[in-house]
Amino acid sequence: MRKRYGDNLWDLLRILAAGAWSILVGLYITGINLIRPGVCERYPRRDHRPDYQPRPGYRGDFALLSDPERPGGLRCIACLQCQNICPDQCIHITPEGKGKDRHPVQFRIDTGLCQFCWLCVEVCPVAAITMTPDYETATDQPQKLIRDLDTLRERGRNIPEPQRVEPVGCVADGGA
Amino acid sequence: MTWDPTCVTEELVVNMGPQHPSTHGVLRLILRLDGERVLEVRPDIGFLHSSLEKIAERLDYRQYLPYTDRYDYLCAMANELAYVRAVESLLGVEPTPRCQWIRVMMAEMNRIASHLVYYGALGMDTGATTVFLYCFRERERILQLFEDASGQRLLYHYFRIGGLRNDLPPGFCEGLRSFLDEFPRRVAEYDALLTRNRIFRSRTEGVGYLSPEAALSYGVTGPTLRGSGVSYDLRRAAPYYVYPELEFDVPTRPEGDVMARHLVRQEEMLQSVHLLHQCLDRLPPGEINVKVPRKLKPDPGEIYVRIESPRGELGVYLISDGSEKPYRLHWRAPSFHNLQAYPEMCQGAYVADLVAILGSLDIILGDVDR
Amino acid sequence: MGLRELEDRLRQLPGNLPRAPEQPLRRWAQTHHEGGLSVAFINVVDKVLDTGRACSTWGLQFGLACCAIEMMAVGASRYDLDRFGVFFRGSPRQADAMLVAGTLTLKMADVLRRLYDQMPEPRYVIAVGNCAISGGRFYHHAYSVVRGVDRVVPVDIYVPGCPPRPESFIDAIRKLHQLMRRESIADTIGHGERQHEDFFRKRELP
Amino acid sequence: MLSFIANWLRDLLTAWFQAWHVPLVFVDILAWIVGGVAILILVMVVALVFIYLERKISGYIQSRLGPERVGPWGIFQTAMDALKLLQKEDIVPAGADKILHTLGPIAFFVVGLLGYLVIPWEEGGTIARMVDAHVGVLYVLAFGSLSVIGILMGGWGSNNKWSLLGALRGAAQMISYEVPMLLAVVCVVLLAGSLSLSTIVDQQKTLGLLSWNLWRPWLWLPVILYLIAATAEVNRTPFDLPEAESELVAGYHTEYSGMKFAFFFLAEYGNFFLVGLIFSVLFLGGWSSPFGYPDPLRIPGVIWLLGKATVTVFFLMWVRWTLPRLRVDQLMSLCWKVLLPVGFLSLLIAGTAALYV
Repeated sequence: MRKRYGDNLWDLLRILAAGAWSILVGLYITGINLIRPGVCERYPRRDHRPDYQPRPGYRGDFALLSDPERPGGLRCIACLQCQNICPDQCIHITPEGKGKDRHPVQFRIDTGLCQFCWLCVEVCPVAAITMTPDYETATDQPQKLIRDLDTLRERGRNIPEPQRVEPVGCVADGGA
Repeated sequence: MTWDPTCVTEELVVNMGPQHPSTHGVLRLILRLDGERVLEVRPDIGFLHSSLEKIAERLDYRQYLPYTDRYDYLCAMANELAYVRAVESLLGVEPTPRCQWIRVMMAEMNRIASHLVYYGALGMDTGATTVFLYCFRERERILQLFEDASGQRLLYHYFRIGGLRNDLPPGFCEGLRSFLDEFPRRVAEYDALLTRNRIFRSRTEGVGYLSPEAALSYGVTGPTLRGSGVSYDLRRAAPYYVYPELEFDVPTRPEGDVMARHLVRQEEMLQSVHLLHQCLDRLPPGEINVKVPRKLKPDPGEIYVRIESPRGELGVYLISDGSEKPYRLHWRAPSFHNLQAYPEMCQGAYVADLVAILGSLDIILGDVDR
Repeated sequence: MGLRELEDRLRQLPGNLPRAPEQPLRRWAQTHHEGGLSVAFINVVDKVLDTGRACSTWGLQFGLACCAIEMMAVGASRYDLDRFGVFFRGSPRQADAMLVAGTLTLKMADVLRRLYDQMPEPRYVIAVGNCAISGGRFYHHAYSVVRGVDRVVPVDIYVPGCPPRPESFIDAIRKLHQLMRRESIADTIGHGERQHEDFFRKRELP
Repeated sequence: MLSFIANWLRDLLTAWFQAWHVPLVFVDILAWIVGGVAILILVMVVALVFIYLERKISGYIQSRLGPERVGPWGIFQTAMDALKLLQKEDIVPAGADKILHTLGPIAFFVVGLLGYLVIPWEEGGTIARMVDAHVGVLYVLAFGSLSVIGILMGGWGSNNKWSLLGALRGAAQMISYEVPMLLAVVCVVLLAGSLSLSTIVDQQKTLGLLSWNLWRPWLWLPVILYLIAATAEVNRTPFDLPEAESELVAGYHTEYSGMKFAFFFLAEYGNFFLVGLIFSVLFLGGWSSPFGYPDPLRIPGVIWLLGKATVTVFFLMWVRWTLPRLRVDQLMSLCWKVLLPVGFLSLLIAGTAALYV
């Protein structure tokens, strides 16, 4: 049987004193946190803390990398591998041409369906599709969530290299 | 004043949830109350049943991997670990040593992150809002490391069958080390602010008692079981990967109340810090990926793989019929089994205790309902 | 009840029923006072009231799944939604915006609808994450998931992501504020229920 | 300053009324009305300011920032909240008792206002001066305990089980904690020998800071007792059981929307500030300057009073964001098993001190 507080006077006093002390300690801790600088990033203000941006590998909105020498101006060879592996079936490609000239005439990604799992980027044999750290994509119309070929091409225009995380490992003695 | 015989007391049937600030998601509890006393609790689950096990039968082994994150979303790495281990065992693939170390590291980091959410949520449930925000403040640092490594903050899809998405990015180990150096101090802070607080102690001590026998018979695992005095941790009982080489304690408390489970989780966070220090010290160089065939077609057979997730024994039961897709996949959900013991813990509790006990179980509805 | 029937039923819930846009206030002003001054007065009132709504949006704590964890993270120290005057209330009666964060299952759908009905006008819905937008990863495979909360309640803002970053969360709330600032009291007063196609035609994000 | 304005107004009105041959009774009536409206405005403003401060302070304690986007440092945030609540739909749930549902917040708000009437804002600056001269302390306590009626009305009238639970918790809690609060105040009354709040302040003004009741060791127990009981009276953590968010969704105001909810919210902070005011009157020297009497800095007494009350309120906010919540049975046993005996003990000590010191 557990003792209830109030069983005897001495215990009661001891518990009260310890309780009061624990409350004071708590007040002290919240007090120092009151003075300590906060960790808030104040998001829309870009000047406040520049490193708030997502990390380079962040899986955000899609882009198709461009290659001016190919038909359609894209690296994409419309091999449909990304369309096939996508577990959400959110990629739809209409290919055109044969052999080396094969390229997509329509490339739709429904970002309202995608789960940003990166499988399409991994499976791409020519590293044509990628994800950008772009996240300000909230919209009032669900139709606007579907990215078509032009949007994807426009987005990928500024990305010179496929964004893959470099396999620079840290090891026990060297890197760490 | 005389006693009026026509005046009778009535039992109150209250519906708690599925939308309630402290049911930790979409759990519905049907309560029968006598004033503030709880006479009966009946959990009603299934509000988050998203047919994850059925989906596994429609997708191939590789495509299902991102879905495992969504299953118990607080410890995505642990789910991935369980699933990847199951598929690899079916395929007969052994990951490289570096890959194993990194997987263990990630699982332990995720354990800390998950326990921090638990810690904050229990504080929130007992009315101490501030602890919740402190816990999330520290958790953000882990999430940032995860984001560096995997490109996502919550649902990582970092493990692959036969390896990892990529090696650890530069600066990861330094970031982790600085976090690990600071974190025990922060835990001490929470300890003083919440755990040692007299009010919190009186709210949690002796509340929600679960005897070891009952716990075992309900199939309760994880910190909830260890809070009842049964020292059972799969990292020790059925070690996998590099756990045999690491040294750590399995914190156990005999009391079996909310406070015991709370202290077990608090101690586990510190043990995870200890484990992560060892991982960082001993992380071997080398390859991270093993070559696996492009089309995964394991031989027909079945396998049950279990790991210690932050919530308990997380098992994957996988049957292959030799095709590209699993024939059947079943998750042994720790939260589901832990929740079964909940009505028993609530015997004679007050309404306020109900919330604290549920918080101490640390259930995730994605895990319960699948 | 099979899946198809249930989905059809959900589609026919009042949220999607067409309804003629009513603007009793503005109509009154135009008919009784020959436009002009009273319309200008309504415009000023609009500005003030819109500012009030846009500066103080209390959210309904409606976490369903993974996105709910990110929702808690947005409310926490690093992102702090309180800066925008957003804080979460447990009771739908005191909420302005419902943030539907996570997978909506068929079993949960009528609870969501009931909560929406319990919220006082003017009310708003943000669908957070792809599960809430379209069912997301469960759209093609799952038998128990509603394919988008806009089949149950009218949605104002869609936030893609799985789960969305806290920043895109904040971005969504700022876009909702933009929408609110485009509203007119003449549109909101007198509506028992807004019809969402009409609603979107009236005010769109730039 | 206040009394200066009041006297000037009174003189002006008296002169006019004499010129127009109006009975001078109306001057008093008019003065009462003006005072009442001033109090109403003050309470509204104070409540808005303190909701803002609460959010800001909780923000900083939780290493956040709190509101910052509306106006400089977000100071107009709560005004915007009020503006928004004004335009929200007012819902009366089906099956609710419509009259009680409407009366609840109003009763709560009005009762909260009435306590302000006897606060001595500065020397001779009480609105209900005659009440204060006789039974000021009693009046405050009486109306403080009435606020439970508003909560009970609201919770019962909502026809919601959570509201009902919250309301009943509130009733039990507020009635119980009246007793230790009364005992704490009686200790001060014993030493002052008067039930008038103005007299209690007058006795603490002579030496400034040094003559505050707070520094008398035999009043330390009442100080603690009062702070605890007052926190429970205004339903704040660790005693926020009637609206315990994690247990009872939003407690007694679960079903309230729009302006009715705003009334609850405003009155809660109004009561909260009243507690701070009474604490500073009883123990911190009220309107008197901490640097002696008369004030060497010549700062109006009302500023000192508001400042002292703000400090008290800040302390209680700090406590709120630190502590978890008690459970119902613990709340009751704390009241009846701990605070009540301590109250009698402190009464004994204060009585002895009144005799021999």
